[in-house]
Amino acid sequence: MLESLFFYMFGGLAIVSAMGVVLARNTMHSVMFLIFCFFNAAGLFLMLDAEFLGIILILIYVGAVMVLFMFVIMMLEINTAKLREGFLQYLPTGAVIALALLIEFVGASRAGVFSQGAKATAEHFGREVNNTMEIGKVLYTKYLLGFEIAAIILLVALVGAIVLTLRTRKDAKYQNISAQVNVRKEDRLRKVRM
Amino acid sequence: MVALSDYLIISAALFSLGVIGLFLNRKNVITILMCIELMLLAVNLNLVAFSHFLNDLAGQIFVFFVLTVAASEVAVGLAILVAFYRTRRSIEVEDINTLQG
Amino acid sequence: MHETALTLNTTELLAIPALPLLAALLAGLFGWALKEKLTHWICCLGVIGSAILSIDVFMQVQAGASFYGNYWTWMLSDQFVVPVGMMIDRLTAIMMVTVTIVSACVHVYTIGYMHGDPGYTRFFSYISAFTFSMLVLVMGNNFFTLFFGWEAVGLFSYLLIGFWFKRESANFAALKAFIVNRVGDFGFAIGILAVWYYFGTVDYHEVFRMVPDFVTQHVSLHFMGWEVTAITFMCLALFIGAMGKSAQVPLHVWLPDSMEGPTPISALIHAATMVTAGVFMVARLSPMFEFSETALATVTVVGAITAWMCATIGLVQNDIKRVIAYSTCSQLGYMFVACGVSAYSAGIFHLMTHAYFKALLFLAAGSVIHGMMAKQDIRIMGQLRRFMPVTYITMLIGALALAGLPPFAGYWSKDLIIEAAAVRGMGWSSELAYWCVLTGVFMTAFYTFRMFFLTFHNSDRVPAKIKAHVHESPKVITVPLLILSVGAIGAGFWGVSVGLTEAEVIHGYFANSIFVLEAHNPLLTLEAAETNHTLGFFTHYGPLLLALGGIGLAWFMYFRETAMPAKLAASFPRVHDFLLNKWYWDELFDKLFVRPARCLGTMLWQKGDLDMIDKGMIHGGIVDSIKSGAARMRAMQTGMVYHYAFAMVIGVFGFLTYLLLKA
Amino acid sequence: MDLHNVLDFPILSLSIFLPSLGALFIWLFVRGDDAVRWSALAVSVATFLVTLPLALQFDTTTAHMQFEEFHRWIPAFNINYQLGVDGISMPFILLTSLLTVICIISAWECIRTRVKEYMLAFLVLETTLIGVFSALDAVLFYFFWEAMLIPMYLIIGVWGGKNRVYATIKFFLYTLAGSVLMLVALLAMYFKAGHTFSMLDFMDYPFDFTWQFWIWIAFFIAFAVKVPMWPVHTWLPDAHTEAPTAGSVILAGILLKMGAYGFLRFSLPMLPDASQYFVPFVVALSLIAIIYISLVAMMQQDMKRLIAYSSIAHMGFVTLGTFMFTQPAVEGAIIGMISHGFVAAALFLCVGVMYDRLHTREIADYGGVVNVMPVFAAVMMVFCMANVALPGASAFIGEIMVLIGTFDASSVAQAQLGMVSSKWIAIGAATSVVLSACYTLWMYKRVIMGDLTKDTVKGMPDMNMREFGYFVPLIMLVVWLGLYPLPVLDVMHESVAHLIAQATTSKLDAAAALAQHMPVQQLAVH
Amino acid sequence: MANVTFPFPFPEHLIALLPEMVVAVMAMFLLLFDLFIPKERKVLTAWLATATAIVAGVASLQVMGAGTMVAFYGMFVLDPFAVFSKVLICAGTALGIILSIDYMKDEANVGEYYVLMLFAMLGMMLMVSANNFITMYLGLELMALSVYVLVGYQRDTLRSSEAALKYFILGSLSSGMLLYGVTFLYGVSGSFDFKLIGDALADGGGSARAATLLGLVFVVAGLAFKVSMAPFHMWTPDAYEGAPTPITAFMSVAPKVAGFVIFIRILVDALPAVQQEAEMILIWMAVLTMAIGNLAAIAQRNIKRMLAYSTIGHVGFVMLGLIAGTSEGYAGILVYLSIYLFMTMGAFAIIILMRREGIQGELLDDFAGLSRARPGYALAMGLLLFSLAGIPFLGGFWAKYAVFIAAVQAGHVYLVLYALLFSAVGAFYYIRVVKYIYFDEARVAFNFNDSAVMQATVVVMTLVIVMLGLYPDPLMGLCASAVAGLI
Repeated sequence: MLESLFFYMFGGLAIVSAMGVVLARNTMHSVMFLIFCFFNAAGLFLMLDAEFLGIILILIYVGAVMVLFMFVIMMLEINTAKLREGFLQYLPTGAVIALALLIEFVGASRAGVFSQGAKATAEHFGREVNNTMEIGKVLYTKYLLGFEIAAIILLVALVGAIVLTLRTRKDAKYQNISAQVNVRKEDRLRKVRM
Repeated sequence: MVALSDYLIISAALFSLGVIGLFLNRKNVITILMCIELMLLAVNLNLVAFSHFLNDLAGQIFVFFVLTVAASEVAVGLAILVAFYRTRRSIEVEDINTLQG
Repeated sequence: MHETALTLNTTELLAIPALPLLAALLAGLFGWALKEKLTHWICCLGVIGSAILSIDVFMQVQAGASFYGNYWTWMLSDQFVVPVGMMIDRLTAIMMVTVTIVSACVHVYTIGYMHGDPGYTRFFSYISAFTFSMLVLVMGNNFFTLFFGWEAVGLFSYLLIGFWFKRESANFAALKAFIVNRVGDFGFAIGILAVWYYFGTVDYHEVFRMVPDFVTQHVSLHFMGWEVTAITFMCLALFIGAMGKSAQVPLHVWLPDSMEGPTPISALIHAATMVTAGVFMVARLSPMFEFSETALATVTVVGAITAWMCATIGLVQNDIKRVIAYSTCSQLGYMFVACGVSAYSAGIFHLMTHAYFKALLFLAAGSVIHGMMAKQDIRIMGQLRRFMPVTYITMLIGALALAGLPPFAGYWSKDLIIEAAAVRGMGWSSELAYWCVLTGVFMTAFYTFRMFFLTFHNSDRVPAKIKAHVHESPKVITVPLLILSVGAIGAGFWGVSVGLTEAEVIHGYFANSIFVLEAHNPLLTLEAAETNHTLGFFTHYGPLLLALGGIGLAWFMYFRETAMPAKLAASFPRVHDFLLNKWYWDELFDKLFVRPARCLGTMLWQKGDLDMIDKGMIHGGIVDSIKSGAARMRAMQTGMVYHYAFAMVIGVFGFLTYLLLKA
Repeated sequence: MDLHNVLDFPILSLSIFLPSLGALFIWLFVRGDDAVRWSALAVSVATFLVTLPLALQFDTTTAHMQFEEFHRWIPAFNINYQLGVDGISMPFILLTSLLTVICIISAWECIRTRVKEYMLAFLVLETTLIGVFSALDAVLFYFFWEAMLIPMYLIIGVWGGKNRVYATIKFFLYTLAGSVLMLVALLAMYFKAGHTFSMLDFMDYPFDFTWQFWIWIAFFIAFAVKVPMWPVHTWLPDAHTEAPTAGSVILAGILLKMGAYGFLRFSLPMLPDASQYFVPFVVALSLIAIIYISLVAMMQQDMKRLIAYSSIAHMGFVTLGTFMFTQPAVEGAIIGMISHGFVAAALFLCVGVMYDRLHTREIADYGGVVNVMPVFAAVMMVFCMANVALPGASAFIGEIMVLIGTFDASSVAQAQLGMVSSKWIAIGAATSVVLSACYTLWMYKRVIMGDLTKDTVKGMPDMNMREFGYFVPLIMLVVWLGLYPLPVLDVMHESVAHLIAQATTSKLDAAAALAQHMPVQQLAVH
Repeated sequence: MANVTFPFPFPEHLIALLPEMVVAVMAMFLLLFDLFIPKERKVLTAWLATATAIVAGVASLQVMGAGTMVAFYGMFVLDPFAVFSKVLICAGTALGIILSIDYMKDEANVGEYYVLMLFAMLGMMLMVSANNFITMYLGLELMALSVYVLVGYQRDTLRSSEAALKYFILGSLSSGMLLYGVTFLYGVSGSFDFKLIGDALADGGGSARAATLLGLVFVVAGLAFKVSMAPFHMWTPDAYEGAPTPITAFMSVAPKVAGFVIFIRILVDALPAVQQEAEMILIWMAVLTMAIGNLAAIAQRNIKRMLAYSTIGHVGFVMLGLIAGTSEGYAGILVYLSIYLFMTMGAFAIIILMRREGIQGELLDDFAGLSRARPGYALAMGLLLFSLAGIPFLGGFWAKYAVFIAAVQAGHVYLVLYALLFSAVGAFYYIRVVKYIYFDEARVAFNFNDSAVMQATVVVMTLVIVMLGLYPDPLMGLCASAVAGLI
């Protein structure tokens, strides 16, 4: 009962905040909604005995990724966005398609094995199992390859982000300290015959 | 008792919202990136739910990787966005329009 | 190769066509190096040699020799075999002699007539080659050699009519001649196809041997409810060819125009030889024609109409050569009437006599033209007898022969034709033919002497400028005239003496070379009538009287009362115009065929090819739809990222729905 | 495999690749326009000499393929390098090698830009053309068939007239679109006939009627475009008009024959029942080609366009003869093609000679040419008369044999024609006797005859020795073939007889028998 | 297989991974190495990267002899199929790097550029060896992230960053879709391993058929995006046009190889039960792809964009091999991709050369008169274009032939007919380029500098295409043996 209550709370709030992400005019509001959505999702993760993932969702996503979003938004000063007329024009078609898609998803989700099939009725992970430890065990053995690739992906992201954004601005004025220190008289002083 | 399908439906809703936001969005690109995050969240929720009900850790491992990759994607994506902004001075969706035809 | 008892020398036979051919090749290919003198010597010698050999062959044939043999195979495929060979019999021999002698005369005449023309060597090359072609035509032993010669003479006729290529009218006449001839050849070709189809061979002997049996099988063709027996079909198809070549209505239109060629050509080709090929063919194929009443009737009627109609046109023409040209058409009509009424030997007889006197007339006319500085209009002539006596005399001989006065050659042969038509009795066709040829005699005499009087008598209307130039032609021109005069006088006597007037099959000259069913043979009837004196007076003497009448009228109108013709023309303007404009045949053809063909061609090209296929199907249909597809695809690529995303979503949605619905 | 090759020498391979190897050599080592011209000429002459033994050593007593070669090429798909000629293909190879020599000579002076590329294109083209006529493997055939497009595209596009780009793209796409269908048909046949691409196997395999029907249509489209038959002929006038002289020569002389050769090599022997079934269709199109196209030709204002249309009309005779299934008709069709190879080629050369002097093809721009170019006028007259199919010229042999064969069509063809007797078809086709005279001689009259009224024409010099030189062999060939075609006919007799036997023997009984033994189809078409 | 445990450090598994390790180590080494070499000698990095790609390719060949190896608990598979595609990918990358040397020499941070190319290659190599959705996803993302950056590498030009942005957004969407599909397959089967999924789905998804189909559609869509199948192709022209030209070349080849290979692997291993459904979707996509690719290309003036559409068109043809679903079809795909690699690389090499003083050299007009100025390049480009159009004696013909014959064998005659008609339509835009090259007069001088490297590349590519055109048998045999153990 309590489980259901929490489920509906987390689930409902996740969906509402997701709608907020889509509909909010202010981009910063969208980010806030998304953060809220992640918190609720983390709650759902916890309900599904995935403590580790729930925690890193908050740590990585809220703590790092969303902050990055906010950085960018503030840097580019694009807080409020105009709502262009196109939105309303395309809304009906888009909504119908999305709704139909949703219905199909729901239909697929409710069909077959998931509700009463053998696989779906499996027990939850036991309470005694330490989710983080279990994940650690397989992550460094069976999924070692994936782990290594993920590391490389992070490296690539790092390199990529730097390559794309790092630049030496030609219009900015830099001081060259060593040059200032090492300056000689001849460089600065010119004798002019009057 | 919350059934697997309930989680899946939540996830489906999140995914659909992400998709809707993606193509109905007429605001800026950042929102689009957030919609993608929503979709990935839906995926993760799905995976965790299946993992739980299948009693199989593989799903959770996959979520771990998806999270990693998603973070990388955001980094790269925002970097591209910034680079674009620098040349175009805008990140309005409708302003990404020089390449067409 | 099967040969009869008395055979001819192969080499000699081959030499007959080979000599002119060789001369033509030499003149044609090396004329530029040989210069004029050598060229005309080569060509004249070639043709004269050929003539001498022909006469020799003719003598031997007279003595009963003949020849039949194949030299090589032209085409061979499965059952289809076309040999090239010769068949020499009396019919061939008489043609050979006629052709080569007239040709030799023309060659010699040309030396004088064409003197100084820039195309001198070319001209000799052409006429020698023409002689060769004509010889192939008559000497061949099957339909294909006939066709070969047939087409070759057409080619040289074309080349010679357009000889003076600077003249637009000459070029046009040449083209017209070739195309009209081609229309005939179309029929001829079909005839040959049919012959091969029904007999499986194109050899004369074989075909002729099979015809009687074939006829009894009553093979016939059907086309859209129209039934025709195979033999009639073949004969008619072949006869279309003859109509083209021999200028029979309605394919006669090219002949008068062909007078654009130099006069020797008019004499050689358009009077004496080529145009008679049709007559020769019908006579040659008498074993086939004899078995088709319809074909014979057609031949008769076409000949009769041509004879009469062209005579009427000849009454009013003012160009000296055109008058003679129409007379040629008309006389060819006579020959066909002869063949049509199964009096082939009469036809061939007339062919031969006509060759001499018509060549004579043309050459004489050429002499006049030569003297008149290439002017041909008889309205500006007159009193020329004073300047060119030899021409005058020879022209008179020719005119009398054409008019059919005894003892000149024309009398004998033409009279025979008219009598044959009178007694043949094959229903309305021979009746019509009789009246046509009979009235034709009157007109022939009239227009011939109208031309004669206007040229040599009447008042002197020659413009002063030309008058200073008018003179008698040189020897090279007059000698051939004299030679031909001999022919124009003697050919009739000779013909009668060797039996050309007698019924072929029984005891006539063409015993083995022409076939006439006994029931058809008018000459036989005539002989019987003559021995029984049942031939009416008018039948007997009518033509002669009419000819005299015609001459008399001409004398009256153009010698005595010279003002009368103009008055007459003024009082019957419609008739005069109708005749002057040649019954409006050219205009009719222009409206019926030339313009529609050009319109159709333009329409098919512009509307069919360009508009319908290119613009409509290819461009409008395929290319445009591809282009618009390309444009649409391009337009779909809006550059808007949400459209791209939408496309993807639509894609998955569509596929998912599709699969779920199918499942 | 038992190869029938009297020479024990890969002479066909040599003929095919000699031009290309020569081209490679010239490309790499020869510099300077004149050197290129001479070496290209040398290569083409050498190729011609190499092909001569094909004729000299040809065994006329058999319908079997000769000078055969066989090598495995792509075993994965059982595609083999299989060559051989019979009496049907051998004459075309000689025609190709001869016309290439003439093309190269004809381009001597009029091609001044990019001489090397021009010569290379022609030599490569020769390779593909000889390849088409000697291939016995369907994929190899297709390989050469399509490869031909590349040099031809460049020849028309680079050295062509004003509108060359349109013309060459049209040519390329038309032929390509046509031939892709052939590829599908070949692939389908490959599986049906048991994983083989050998054309000889295809001839033997009993396809049932449905198969024959569809494959025939696919082939037909490919071949009809190439022939070309109405209504897919409109690329030809454009291509011919815009192509450089030698391009037109090779186009008219060889390329058009590829389509008809395809009918003879593929449609008739492989798909006899479908070929019979479609007789009325082909006959109708052929008659349209003869009559409709002749009328269109008559009204053309451009000489090359006129000759191009006349080519279509003449090819109408070829297709007509091909589908009559009688020996005279088929042999007539082949002779007609060879003859057309000489005559149309020569006429295009004639136009080229004039074009080189005046740079216009409009009939109206000429007139009275004979006054300044008498020798040329005589030469052109010869070919005009040949085009009119005057007896004594090669074209006559072709046309009359087709007409004979049509008038006396085989019983199978007649059966398909039903109510319409083949006699009437022959009569319809015979109208060409008149029509060809109309358009050819009318053109001749307007261009050559008449007085000199145009100043431009006055300045035209007569042919030089080189120009005269390449007409002489053509004249000799036209006349020789017109008077004594027996040597060429002899070559064909056995092969054509064999072909007719194949084309008139139904495969349906064998197909039915096979279907009983093998109820499961190897390949389902859906 | 997946449950077999090996003691750490499973040396034989590392051998299977040898080529990838070479690449990873070298890429990281170069990342550091590059910092220490001066800007004007960055070409050294490029050559080292090229060498790495070549070594990786050779190393792949070296490990092939061992037959099929499954390593890392079934995460990684090394079979001839993977090896062959790795060689192709390495070749494509090496060529891409070589093409970049001149083009990129004035760009900032050029060292990282080559490193990123190596990482992209690494991603693809992992992708083609993936035996598990996890490996596949990670490989795919490694590739994708690297390529996003590479596309936007000319960050100061709007085109480049716009292209990157579009590609990134749509790429993320597609990987989201792919993942969503994968989750459902996981849900139905309980595994990410291809073979295990295949076994679990043997009944076609059983009662969860809808979920299975959903998984199928989304996975197919995600993969279709990578290989530009319509309607998931729309990023292609924009990304191709905006990307630096060598990257365009690289993108139009290597990721396509990886994409098709993994597509095949998933269809064969994971989804054989829904083969029919997959075929139905693929047929529709192929029909769309061929039409869109070949038609839209006609309307283009920019050759990069045109080649982008032409790539789409070619993908449509390649799909026939997938649709055939037989080992002949898959071999055909490999044949097609191998030949396509050389054709495209050759063509792009020439396009890169066209960039000259004052102009980008990307418009069709810029090719006008090439044959007069540079006959050698003109001939090469002409041959490559004819080859792309599929005209014989050039490799492109056999590429089409190989997939078409497989499709015919599988009974898709009408589809082949359709494809051939569109290939005729497609020929138009190729020969139109030939028209500019050969028939038109030059408007802008051809004053470009061609290095020996570029010359050599063009010559080699053209020669390879001609040789493959004349004697394709070795390649066909190789491809056939590469797919031998697949089904």
